[in-house]
Amino acid sequence: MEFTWTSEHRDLRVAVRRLMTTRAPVDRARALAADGVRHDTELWATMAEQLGLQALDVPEEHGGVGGSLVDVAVVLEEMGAVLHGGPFLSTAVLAVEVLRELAPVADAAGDLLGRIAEGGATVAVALAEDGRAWSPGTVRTTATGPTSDGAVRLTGTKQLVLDGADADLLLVLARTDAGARWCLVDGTADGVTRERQEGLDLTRPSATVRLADAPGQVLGDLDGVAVADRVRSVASVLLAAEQVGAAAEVVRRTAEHATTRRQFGRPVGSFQGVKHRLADMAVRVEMARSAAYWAAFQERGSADLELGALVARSYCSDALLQTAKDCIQLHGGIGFTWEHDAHLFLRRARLDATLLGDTRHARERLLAHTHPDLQGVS
Amino acid sequence: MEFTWTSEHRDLRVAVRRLMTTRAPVDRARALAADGVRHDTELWATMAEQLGLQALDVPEEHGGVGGSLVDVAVVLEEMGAVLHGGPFLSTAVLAVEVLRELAPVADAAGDLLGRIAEGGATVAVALAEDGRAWSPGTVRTTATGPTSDGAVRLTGTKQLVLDGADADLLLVLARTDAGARWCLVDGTADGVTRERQEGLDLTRPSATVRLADAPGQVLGDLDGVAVADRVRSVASVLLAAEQVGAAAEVVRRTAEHATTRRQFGRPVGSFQGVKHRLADMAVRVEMARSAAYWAAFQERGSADLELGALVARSYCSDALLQTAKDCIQLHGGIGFTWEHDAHLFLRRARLDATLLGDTRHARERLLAHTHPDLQGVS
Amino acid sequence: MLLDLSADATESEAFAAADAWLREHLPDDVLAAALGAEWDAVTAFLDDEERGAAWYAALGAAGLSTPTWPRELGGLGLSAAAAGGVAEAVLQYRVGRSMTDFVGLALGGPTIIEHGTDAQKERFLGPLARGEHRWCQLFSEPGAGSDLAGLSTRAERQGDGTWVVNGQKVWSSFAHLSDFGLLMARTDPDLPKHRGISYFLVDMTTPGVLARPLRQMTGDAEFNEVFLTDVHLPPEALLGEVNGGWAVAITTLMQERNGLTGRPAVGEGRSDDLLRRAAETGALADPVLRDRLLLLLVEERALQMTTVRSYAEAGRTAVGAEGSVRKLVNAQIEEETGALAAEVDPLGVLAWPAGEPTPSAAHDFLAMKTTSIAGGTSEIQRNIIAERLLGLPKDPDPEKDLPFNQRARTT
Amino acid sequence: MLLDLSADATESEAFAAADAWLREHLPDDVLAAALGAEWDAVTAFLDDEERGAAWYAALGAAGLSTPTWPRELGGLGLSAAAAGGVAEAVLQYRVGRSMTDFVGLALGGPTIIEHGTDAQKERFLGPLARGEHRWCQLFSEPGAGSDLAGLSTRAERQGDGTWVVNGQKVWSSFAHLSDFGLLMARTDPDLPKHRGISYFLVDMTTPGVLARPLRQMTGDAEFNEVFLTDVHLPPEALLGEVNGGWAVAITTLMQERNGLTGRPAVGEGRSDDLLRRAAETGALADPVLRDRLLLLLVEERALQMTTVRSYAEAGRTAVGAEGSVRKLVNAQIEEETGALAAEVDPLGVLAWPAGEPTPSAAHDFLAMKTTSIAGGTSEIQRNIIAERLLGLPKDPDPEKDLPFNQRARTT
Repeated sequence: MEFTWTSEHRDLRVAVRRLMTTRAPVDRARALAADGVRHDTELWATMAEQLGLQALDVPEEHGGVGGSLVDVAVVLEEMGAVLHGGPFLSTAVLAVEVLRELAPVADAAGDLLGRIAEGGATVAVALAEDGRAWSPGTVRTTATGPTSDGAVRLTGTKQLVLDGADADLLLVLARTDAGARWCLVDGTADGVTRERQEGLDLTRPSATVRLADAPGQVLGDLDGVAVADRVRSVASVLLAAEQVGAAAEVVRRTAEHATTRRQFGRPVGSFQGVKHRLADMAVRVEMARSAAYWAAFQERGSADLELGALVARSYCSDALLQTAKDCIQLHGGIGFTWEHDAHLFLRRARLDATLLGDTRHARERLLAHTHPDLQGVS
Repeated sequence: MEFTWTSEHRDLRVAVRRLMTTRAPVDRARALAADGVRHDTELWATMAEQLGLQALDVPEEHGGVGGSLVDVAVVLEEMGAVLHGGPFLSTAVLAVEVLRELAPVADAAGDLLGRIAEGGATVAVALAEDGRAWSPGTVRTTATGPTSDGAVRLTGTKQLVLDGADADLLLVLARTDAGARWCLVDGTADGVTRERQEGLDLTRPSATVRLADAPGQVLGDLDGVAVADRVRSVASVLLAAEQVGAAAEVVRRTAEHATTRRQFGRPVGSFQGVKHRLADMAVRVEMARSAAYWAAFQERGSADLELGALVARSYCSDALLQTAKDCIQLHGGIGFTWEHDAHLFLRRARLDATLLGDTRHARERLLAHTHPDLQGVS
Repeated sequence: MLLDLSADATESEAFAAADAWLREHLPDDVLAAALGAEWDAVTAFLDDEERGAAWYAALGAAGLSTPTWPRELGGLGLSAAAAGGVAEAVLQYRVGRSMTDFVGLALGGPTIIEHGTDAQKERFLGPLARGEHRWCQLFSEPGAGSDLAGLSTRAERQGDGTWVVNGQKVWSSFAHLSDFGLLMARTDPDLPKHRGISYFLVDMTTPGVLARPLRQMTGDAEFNEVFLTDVHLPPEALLGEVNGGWAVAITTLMQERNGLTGRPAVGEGRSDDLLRRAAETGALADPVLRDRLLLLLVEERALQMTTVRSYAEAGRTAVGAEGSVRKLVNAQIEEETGALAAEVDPLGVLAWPAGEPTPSAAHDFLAMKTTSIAGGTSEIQRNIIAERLLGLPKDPDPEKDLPFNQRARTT
Repeated sequence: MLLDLSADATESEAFAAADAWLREHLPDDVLAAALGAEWDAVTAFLDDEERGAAWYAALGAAGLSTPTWPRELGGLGLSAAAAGGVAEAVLQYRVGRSMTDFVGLALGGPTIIEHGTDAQKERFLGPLARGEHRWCQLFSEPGAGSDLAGLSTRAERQGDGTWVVNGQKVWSSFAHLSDFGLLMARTDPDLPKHRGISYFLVDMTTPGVLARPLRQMTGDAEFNEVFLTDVHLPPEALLGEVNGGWAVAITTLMQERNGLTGRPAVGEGRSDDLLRRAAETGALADPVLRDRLLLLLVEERALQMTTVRSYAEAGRTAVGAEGSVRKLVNAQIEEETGALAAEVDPLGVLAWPAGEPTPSAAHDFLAMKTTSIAGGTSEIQRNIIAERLLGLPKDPDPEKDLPFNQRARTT
């Protein structure tokens, strides 16, 4: 696909930015976190009703608007700039992507997509186990005894479940006798224990979900690991857009500080020690933005999307981590305080870099993708 | 041992510096290389007669002066500063270290030490094979049929033999039926073909040595691999001193350039882009110097010497490579020309980083040394 | 004669049209050779004095060597992205203009288009497009590198309106092979340094022009010192206003940064070659080197994606500070490529049989700093990025507003 | 009472003498606990109000807390290296003074020794050595961080020779727990900024002094803002000359850089802990992480070797710019340690059961920038290294020679 911005992209960006900066600025995320409030339900409703954001990634046949990946990336980028931590990523990206894969073989998946599109349900994706963030190959949670209508009982522990303590429903990757499958579990069902976790990222809540013979429903008979792999590709592109939004905001704030803060009789930004570091930060953001959007402009399921996803996963994770660190350095003492937002970006950077599996393994997959003949060389 | 400089160290440094800067400055090394002259025999004689440098590392019982490792390190550091490429490293360091190990079991080794101490022989060490610079575990060159007086016939190819085309004698690591052994081969013997190599490092000549049933003599029955390992430890410390000398000279020249070169109405060294890079260069030199001399102050054969050798091998190799690159960058266009010396330092840096095996494996050995319990974790 | 293609063509339309033209106009033997990947034959064709010249003339007349130039000046008037499609088409057959024409086509042409008189456009653009003239750049001086505006080559106006130039230039790529030069010279030393410079188009055969190749650390001699001694230039050699040369030079410099990064496409690059080489030497089996190679692959692909985005977003406007972003990253990639080339084959780069040419890995190692220095150092690119993209203040230059002849001497 | 030891003692002699003293004077139960590595018991001893105070008094009286101070001022007059031997001996039993005493012992003491009057030495050094007073530093201000000489806290001399101080300080470690403060304040705003500053020793219980802990990004609150409102100081609070405070402050700052790097010994450090942790989590089996951990090990050992060398070469003279080298490297090690702590246990640092304390790896990750900023940023250390070790020129400061009250306002 050609790399072409449209006026629709621009309008969407303006609208989301306006909404996020007025209704969900970083200050508010911080205040909600301090008060233990994890989910701004009014904002969630506004997103759905006024902008239809939750419907963007849902296909039309399931009640969505079937927007492009670029549209969703624009939303994520703007959310990244304010470190938004509401259920959009978990529900409208991760869950929607899993459900899109399952909808052709499971009516319940299609129905749930419709509910999400309306802003009517929040859904958390429970995948991580055993200290690995997105390693679907090693599923230990079990789903036993599927009846003819797909009812199962699930047992196991899932870690780092975004919005896991609050979501209405859980999508759980579990092992059945037939292989790994995605199962739908009601968040309030018997046998489900959700432990809110203290998190490094103060603005994005996660939970440990313990399932002890909890009732659930298998969503079709697709290989759950293959689904998780495909979801990771698309999700990597969208998470990269969030990373770009956060990194760009970090650079913007740092440049502003360097322009206004004076030391030794001139703005600190006129010293090359500061200036060149900021230039390197800007370079990382530009490159990260190119990678994320080049990927978003590719066709779903194409080899180029996979290429872009892997490049973006590696590049954008490193870019946000590095710019967040540099931001603290260039703010000096003030950037080191709890009151300053700099650490919130660093915290988010660390979470995002791990969430979909580490970047080193993304690079190994990139080798397999671009040079399958070389991959096995050792 | 305590880290204590003596007046003898200082006097030796002054004397060697005077000799090298007057008789062997970089310009002269460059001129000799351009003329194809590989060995300044007059300088070699002066070193032996006036300063006794070749005798420094030779024990007294073999006609040397039995100096400390620190003494030899001081010599190497001063030679590094002028990129000296004469046979001192090959003969008076590598060969002497091999021979010191062998002397207790082979009279010929002791005799040869005496000749070296007088400046009477140059000896090249032939170890590298098969694309590995210092990997004594994989010896392919063979030494067959040792007679009762130790006479053998050698067959094989040795790479990257420093001074290999010019040295009077060759010390060759070869495989016998009893295991790897060090053998002495006359450089002009039948069956010895010495091919002068074109080298990245223009100021330090090397050769490929082909042995085809060449006559030689086994020097005792010590395990040649173990000897090579011990030699590597001491040689790493001394090569680190050469790296320190070269790196310090690189920083000195770069700082001088940055002080005199003006752009935008002021010395380029007043711009933090230049200044901070130079500060980082200075930091590397200071750290490298500490590592090299801390190691040199330890007892031969001690665990601390091994620790220091491994730290210095890794740190000093990286330090010289990085400072040599930075030197070119900070000189701008002029540093990029053939006429400027900057590239000669970069070339030496690359050779030194490889000569005794790569730094990554030095770090693995460091892990084995400091944390033997963790080494096997995988 | 110009290719029949709308100025609004997309990248793929431009590619298709150019490809059709090439298949029609390439001599049969050359087309066959290219399709059969017999590149030696293609090179021989281009190097053949008569056939090569005829081909470049045809390519130029069709607008394929200068796709972004306006149609009325012999180009196709395409957007940067669509022009990339044309370049891509030509590249398939490897029948485009060589790197030695970069200064003329990518820098000189656009600068003349933006600042030239009708007569200058008439005289220079056609031959440039058709490959008749090679150009070089006469900007840097021994005392004026990063601080280009500190140049001291003088051009003094004579009573008859002609100019006499004296001075020394350096780092002029291919100057010894060039027909014309883009020259910056000081025309009023009483003015502050940026305001007393003029820009000239110099016939390199003018008496007093002497180009002397400079040997680089790699052993190559691509750059030159150029000595200018009482060089007489006609009035029409001036490009732009008298003392207005700095603004003209900015056009050239922006094109330079932009042009040094490669074409706007995502695919095989230097990191891929290095990965294959590492597989051969066994270095790819070392997980630490392997990950560094993969980081390089990521960086190179991300740079390609950035070039695609820059061209797409630029449309028909000149590329701005993002050219500096790409040049800076390209320099970093080149440096890491050179460093890795040595680590992938450590003994191979250190020694080779006497008389044989330098192995390419050793050459890459020695060339690693080229782009970090040439065409504006990485430090200068960072200044541009910080000032233009981020709006940071300039570093103080105490001599910025001082008359040039009152400044402290630079060395 | 002072330990009987020659001022020429070597490191090992000093160690032996201190060790003998400690074995003789440590209460039996504490010595047994320390020898048995029962560190909780040792900590309890030090934290016991009575026993701890008595111990520190004994340690101080023997000169073991201040081994480099002159004997006539209660120290042992040892070289830096020999003093390291004493510190090493004390460290074995973990019975030395805590980090909260760093400012007093390492900065305040040496500064008072160099610049104080006999009365000031008499009043402050003894209690400092015996652990009776805790000190803090009142240097940085919201508008004067890296540019410390830009401080604007005012100290105005009254007719009776006393001073009245007004202003705000920041980044004062443990100020809320301190008895005295080292204060820099402006005493003549008509002079250029470095020349109108004086240095005071402030009793933190003086009315008008208010310390407010500042929460850091880690959640810790070690630093403070300190508000000074009409604080009256007696004439004898002045250390050094009126308006000569900058030179006094340099003494303090050099000691600070020097002291933040740890003791002069080569051995176990943070990288070793991290290697063991990586072995537990399995991260050590990843060759790429493993090599980064080993690079950190190399860097940390090389820093230790540098500290040994610095102390050995310094002899009795104060450590100079190499203190900045070590501080800079230490900051880099801390940053990489924090980054690696997260990578070694990626999920463990991201989430933990509510109510439990932050895991140490998460804390290390969040604290990674501490030393890069505190005690003079890494940028400032690089300036010092470039200017003092390499002799490079200073960056121009347009306000350097301007009267302070005519400068542009800093924010």
